[in-house]
Amino acid sequence: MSEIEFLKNLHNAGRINRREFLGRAAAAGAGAAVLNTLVLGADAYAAETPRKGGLLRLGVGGGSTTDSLDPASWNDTVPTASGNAFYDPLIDVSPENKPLPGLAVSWEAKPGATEWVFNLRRGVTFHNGKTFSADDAIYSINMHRGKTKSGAAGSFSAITDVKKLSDTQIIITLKSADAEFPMVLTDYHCRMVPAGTTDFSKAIGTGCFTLESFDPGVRIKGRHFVNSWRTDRGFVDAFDMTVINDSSARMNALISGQVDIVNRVDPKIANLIKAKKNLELVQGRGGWHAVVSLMQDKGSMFENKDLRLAMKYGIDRTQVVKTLFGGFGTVGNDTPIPRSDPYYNPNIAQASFDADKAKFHLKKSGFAGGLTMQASEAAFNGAVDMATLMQASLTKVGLKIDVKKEPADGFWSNVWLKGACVTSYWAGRSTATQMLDVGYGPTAPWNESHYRNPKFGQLLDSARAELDEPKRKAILFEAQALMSDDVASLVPAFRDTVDAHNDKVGGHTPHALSDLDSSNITSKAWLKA
Amino acid sequence: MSERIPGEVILDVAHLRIAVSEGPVLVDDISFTLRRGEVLGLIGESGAGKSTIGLAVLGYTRSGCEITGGNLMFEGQDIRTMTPAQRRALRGNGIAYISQSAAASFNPAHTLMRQVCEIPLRDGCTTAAEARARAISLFAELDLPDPEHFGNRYPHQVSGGQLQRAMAAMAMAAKPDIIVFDEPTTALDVTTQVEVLASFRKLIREHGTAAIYITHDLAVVAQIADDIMVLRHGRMVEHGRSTDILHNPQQDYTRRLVADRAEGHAQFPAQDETPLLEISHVVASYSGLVRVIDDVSFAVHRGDTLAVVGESGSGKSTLARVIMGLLPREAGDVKFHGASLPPRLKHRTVDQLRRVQMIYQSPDVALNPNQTLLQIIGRPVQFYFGRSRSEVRDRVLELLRLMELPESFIDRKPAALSGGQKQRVGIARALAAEPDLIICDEVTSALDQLVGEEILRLLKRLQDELGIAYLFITHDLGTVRRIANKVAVMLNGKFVAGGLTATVFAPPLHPYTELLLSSVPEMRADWLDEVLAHNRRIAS
Amino acid sequence: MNSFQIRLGGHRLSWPAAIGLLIILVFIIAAIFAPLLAPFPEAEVVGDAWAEADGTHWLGLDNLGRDIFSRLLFGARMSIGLSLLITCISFTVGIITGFTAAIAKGWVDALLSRVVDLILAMPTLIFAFVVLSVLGTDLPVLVVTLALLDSVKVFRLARALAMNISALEYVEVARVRGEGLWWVITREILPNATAPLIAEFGLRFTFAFLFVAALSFLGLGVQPPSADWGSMVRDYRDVIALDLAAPLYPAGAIALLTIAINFVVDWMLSIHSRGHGEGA
Amino acid sequence: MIRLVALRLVFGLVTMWAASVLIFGGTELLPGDLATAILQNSATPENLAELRAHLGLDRPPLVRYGEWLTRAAHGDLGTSLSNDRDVVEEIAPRLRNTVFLAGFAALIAVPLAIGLGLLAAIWQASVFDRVINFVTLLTISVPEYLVGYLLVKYFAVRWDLFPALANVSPETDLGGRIYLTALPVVTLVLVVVAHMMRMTRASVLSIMASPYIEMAFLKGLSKPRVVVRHAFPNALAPIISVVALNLAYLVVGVVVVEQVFVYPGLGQLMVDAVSKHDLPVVQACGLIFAGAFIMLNMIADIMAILSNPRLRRPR
Repeated sequence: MSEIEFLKNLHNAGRINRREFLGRAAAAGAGAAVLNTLVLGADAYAAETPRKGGLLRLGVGGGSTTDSLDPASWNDTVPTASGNAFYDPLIDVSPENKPLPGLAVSWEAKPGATEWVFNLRRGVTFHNGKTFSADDAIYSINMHRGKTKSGAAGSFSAITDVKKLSDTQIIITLKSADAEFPMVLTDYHCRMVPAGTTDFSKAIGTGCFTLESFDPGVRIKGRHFVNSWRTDRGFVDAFDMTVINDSSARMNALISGQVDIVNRVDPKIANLIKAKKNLELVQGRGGWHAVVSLMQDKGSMFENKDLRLAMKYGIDRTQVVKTLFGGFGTVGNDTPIPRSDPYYNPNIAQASFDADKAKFHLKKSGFAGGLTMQASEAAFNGAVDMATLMQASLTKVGLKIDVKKEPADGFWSNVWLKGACVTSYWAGRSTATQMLDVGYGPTAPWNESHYRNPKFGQLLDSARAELDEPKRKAILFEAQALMSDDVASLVPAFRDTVDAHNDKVGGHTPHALSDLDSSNITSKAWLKA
Repeated sequence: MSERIPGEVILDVAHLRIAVSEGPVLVDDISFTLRRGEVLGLIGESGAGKSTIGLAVLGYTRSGCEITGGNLMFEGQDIRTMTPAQRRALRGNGIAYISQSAAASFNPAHTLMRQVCEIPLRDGCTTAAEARARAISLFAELDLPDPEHFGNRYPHQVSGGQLQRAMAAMAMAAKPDIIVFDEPTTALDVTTQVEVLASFRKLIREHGTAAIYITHDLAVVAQIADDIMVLRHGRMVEHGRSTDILHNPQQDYTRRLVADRAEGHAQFPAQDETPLLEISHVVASYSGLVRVIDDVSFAVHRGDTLAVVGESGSGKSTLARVIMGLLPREAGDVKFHGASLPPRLKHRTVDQLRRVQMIYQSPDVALNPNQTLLQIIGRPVQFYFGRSRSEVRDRVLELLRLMELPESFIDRKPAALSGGQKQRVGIARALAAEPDLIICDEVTSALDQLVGEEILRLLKRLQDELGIAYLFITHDLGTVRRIANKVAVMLNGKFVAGGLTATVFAPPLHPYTELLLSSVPEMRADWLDEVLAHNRRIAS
Repeated sequence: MNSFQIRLGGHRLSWPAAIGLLIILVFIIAAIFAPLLAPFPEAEVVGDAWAEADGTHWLGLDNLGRDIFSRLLFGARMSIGLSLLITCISFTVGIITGFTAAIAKGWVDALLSRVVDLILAMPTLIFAFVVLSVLGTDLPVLVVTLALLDSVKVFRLARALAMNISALEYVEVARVRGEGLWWVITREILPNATAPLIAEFGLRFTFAFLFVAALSFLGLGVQPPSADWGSMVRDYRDVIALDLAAPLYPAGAIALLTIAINFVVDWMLSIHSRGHGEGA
Repeated sequence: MIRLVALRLVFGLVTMWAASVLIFGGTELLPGDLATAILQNSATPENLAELRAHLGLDRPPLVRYGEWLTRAAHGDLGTSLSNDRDVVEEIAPRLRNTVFLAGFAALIAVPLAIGLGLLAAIWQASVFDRVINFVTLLTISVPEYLVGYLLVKYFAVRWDLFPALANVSPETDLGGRIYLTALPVVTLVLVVVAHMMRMTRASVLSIMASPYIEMAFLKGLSKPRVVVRHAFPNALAPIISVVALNLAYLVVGVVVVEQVFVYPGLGQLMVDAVSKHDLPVVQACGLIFAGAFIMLNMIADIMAILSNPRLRRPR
């Protein structure tokens, strides 16, 4: 351990480079998992002075011709990664999932945590020369409230009122207490636009870049905004983002040097990319996780807790991580909170494949029939593979299970939330409370497993209202322990985000929330000389 | 022909041998010389090698064949050793070729003018205008209509006889020394043949071109050739002056070829029972547009042979289809044994179908290539009489014997048989149904002369033995005279003359019958001149 | 070598055709006996992803650590079986409708021909695309869709063949004799149409085969974890630029089989045309 | 002949109409609905209903078909359901790209294929013929995407001669376009040349057995002249139809190549739109593809009619 600490220090001091560090750390006996965390940390320490200028070329997967510059419509990486170049949030998120000042410099909850006051940044101008003020903030928040097709509508329905206190101060009133409300405002849809904006095609925001051209699903270009308020971001002169949904084409573009940065490196080939000497991977430990719902309605077979437990111990989580995610992920423990989250409960015993336990619970459940697991590639790439892997291990413990492959079209409307045992996924939410609530709250509409534990609901309510952090943490720990014990649903694994860049790029750091530094890559990366 | 004065030798063929590569010899030990202005007739049945020799003269063999021996000297130059370029110059300029089917030998994509002028223009020694002028004058010489504009047409816009003459114009376009005519009139109707033949003769005489005239018809070659060479199985049988060959043949084979034509027509006993087949005022057309059969009536008695003659397009084959029920008649009646036959095939009883059988022109497409003779001949026996397998086999063997075919053929497929043998199988299949009437549709026209004669003899013998009636469809008046006791002459879907053969073919003749009769080539050198003179008389 | 001749159906086998037949035979054996021949199950993870080829894993391991050689064998099963099934269905449907149209003539022929013209006038890929996205990408749907699209082309050939053959006099003889439709089709027409039909079968099979591969590549075809060569190429294509040969194996298998079939078809067509030459 | 051409035009129109029914019917039958497809798992009943009303999905399909057809006939293809952009505007640059790629490839491929086909026919059974036959058989037999990836591997990654991405934008000049699309064009050329060349060769060779070809040889014409002047014109009909088929493929079937080279063509747009259930865009793309396919086939048939003297100049 001390050897590794020593190496880390050397690395941080710039005495050894990263490759050397990794090599020697591995030699010092650090396992792959440890090594990955070290790299995460190590990269953060590797401070280099950002250089200005240059054209940053990105090859980004996750775009479509239906993309638009209206923040309310964003639903994938390309719109968010390009949009964040043009717009700023009120509140930003740190790589460790903590709120950071954005266009709001500070905030404070009134006692009871139902009213929040936000102080806005002064002297910020939009691309069209207008000065940012409270009216703009209120308009931008209200875009996602009431009658809207915004993807943030769900979480923003907690807001009952937004009022202007002064040109630089607003107050937001909530339906019920929420100690972590600032994190709600970090939602990627919530970006500040000039009040009254209905035509978003010019992408007028306060971001580091102004829009040069926008060809949805094809290419987005931006130019550095000279009047940007930020000094800590926005290094390159311009960026050119090509939408490359095909993963091989994306890798080819990176390898042939046509782009500098790509996202969504297929975990199956990540190790091969890593072996290329001029390429580096950036691995983000985020909240994305696979889920298998276990519908627990009255009369449903999964009402039987022993059957759920048989499933819990009958699946091989490490195999999912290893084969499906190529090792770029971590095993789940049937809670949706990732290890990187500050509220992650590390004290719950990690469930793993245990044939005896599984057989014991299966026998106890008295369940003798077979069941069907529904899976679709529409949910995520590999969902069917995952179901197939689980089928193999569950068969070993004597549980007969069929995998039914559902067509991609109509999966979300016809199968998800309706089937008893469905593989799907959750992207990470900004806060643990939100994640637990949206997926497992007793009244949550997207509670796939119909997990209706009133005690779990009470815990969430009290956590939301609890402003004292240690106390909130304790409550959330309890909630996690409760659902894991109940097997609210199966969470076999968390998947890392994997980006890659060539050796010209600096400042490309991982982020707990999503890939491409939580879509802030255009303003945070720079080009080396 | 005697007025032509042959010049020096331009083609000297000696001991020519042509063989399939690593295979049988097709042509062996053929020698002849050709002088300027001379016409040599090559005669023989199919497989005699006459076309092969004709093509070899141009230095050309069909794929898979090669000249393996002998010399071909053209103006002192050996055609066999020529370079490809020399050989190309020889073809067209030195020796030109006219093939049997002009319709297939003209490129459908180009106008006639373009094809006629292609050779003269190829070497660039003639201007387009000159070539055109020459083509037009050739068209005129060949009696083609509207010679100025004739060349602007495409091959499909021109009749068969005209095309054949256009091909002669094409051959003459580059003023060749020799023209090889390969059965140039065989595909034509008799009346057209006369005109085309006359045009050819005029052309080669006026230009003094030497020619090799290939045909299977002695009477045709007699009109045009100075010398005749008779070929059989790729070897020469006899070679001499035309008059000698025709009037004083030395070889037995030649004698048979010459003799066949001389046979007179047969007599049949007259009968007066009720007609077997009686057709009255039948009208038929294809998809109701043009009347192909227009108000036709006749009767066939037991033991009769009724010949229906006419040129192509006269409706004689359609008549057969109407009787068979393949083409429903639109009006009139067809009675069989006194009872009306339903117009449509599917409304006829099995017995009605059995009693009328048909023999086709081309035995190749009339026999299913995938069935053995047992299946082909045995099926009617089994179908109509429901015999057991062994009975069927016995019956097929009996029929084969009747057809003078070896019994061992029973398990063979048609591909292993010769043309004449296949036709015998066709007859056996018809007989297997034990019919009252057999319709014979041009049954000998696809066969060689001697083979055809044998088939006719066979049919006649069967009639004598079994008393079957024949409806004999043919364009060959020679056949009619020999085999039919009754005849009907068809023109544009109508009967223009009909009755006992002796009556119809005896004066006074119907003009069309006379035209047909006079157009049949006769084995006299002056026949063509006579016919032409006669036709001119009629026209004026 | 000259003395050594292989004959098939009474015809001398050209040596490309002999090689083609040999390849086809090997592939068919591989397909039939895949479970016995394959050293590992098709979907089982037996090692690290992209492990190099060695004595146990002859062609190395794939993206999930499955044995590529075993997957190739099972893939033969899926790819060949599927294409074969498609081609068989399309031929059954195409021949029955084509012959019916040719013999029934009249409105039946007119109706079928117009419908077929209409379908042929549509872009197949778009057609398949719409149908597959409407009905989903279950295997039966895939098979039936492709077979029906293909049968249209078979229909055309079968109809033309039957038209030509039924115009021949030996068919007329049978009809005049009073034979039924079934006898005419099965005894007179079909045996004389087999050579061109078998050649067409080969060609259609390769098209079906390549089409299935293309659809699998687009993600519409065979679904994981079943191995088929098209989706194997798709799964492995990422590493092409990374100097791994993995995608070349299934692609090579696709190419090899297609070429082999083409060799045999060329030979069959050549003897067919020769046969005609003799008759004419 | 005019009757034949007119008949063909009418049939083209009928086919087009049938295609429109099929496309509209097909897309209307797509399972699931657009609203849920767009919102995926951030859908709430409220924003779903809101989106549905906004999209006009609540009216009967027949009414929408009628409206759609009349509007499409007037060149108005509606607005994209998912991002409110005018479909014509959205499609136009994509269509230009697709046409450019197809045209560029066709410009190289058609003369090349016909030239090679004729040469192979002239030198039948020569080494050249055998080699070219085998090579084309190979390119037909290898899936096109693999050809694409292999080209990328060598020409882009290994030798760095051409870009791996063909990401043209509207402002790219012609030179840039040609450079960027070099690899996709080569891929397409390899695939279509093989088909067209083989068909040219086979058609010409089948004509070479005709009596009039023998006649042309007997007239003393050289083989190249016989092949080019006598056989080729008569082999035109099948060659035209295979060229049309391949041109159609270049327009309609390039989805795979577009995907490999990230080329912003119409095919990509359609695949995208299908997965997003963006009906107007799917319908418009389908209509354009079907239209192009039907038109090319129609032109081919009409050209075949015109190239045939029998039909052009009846008796």
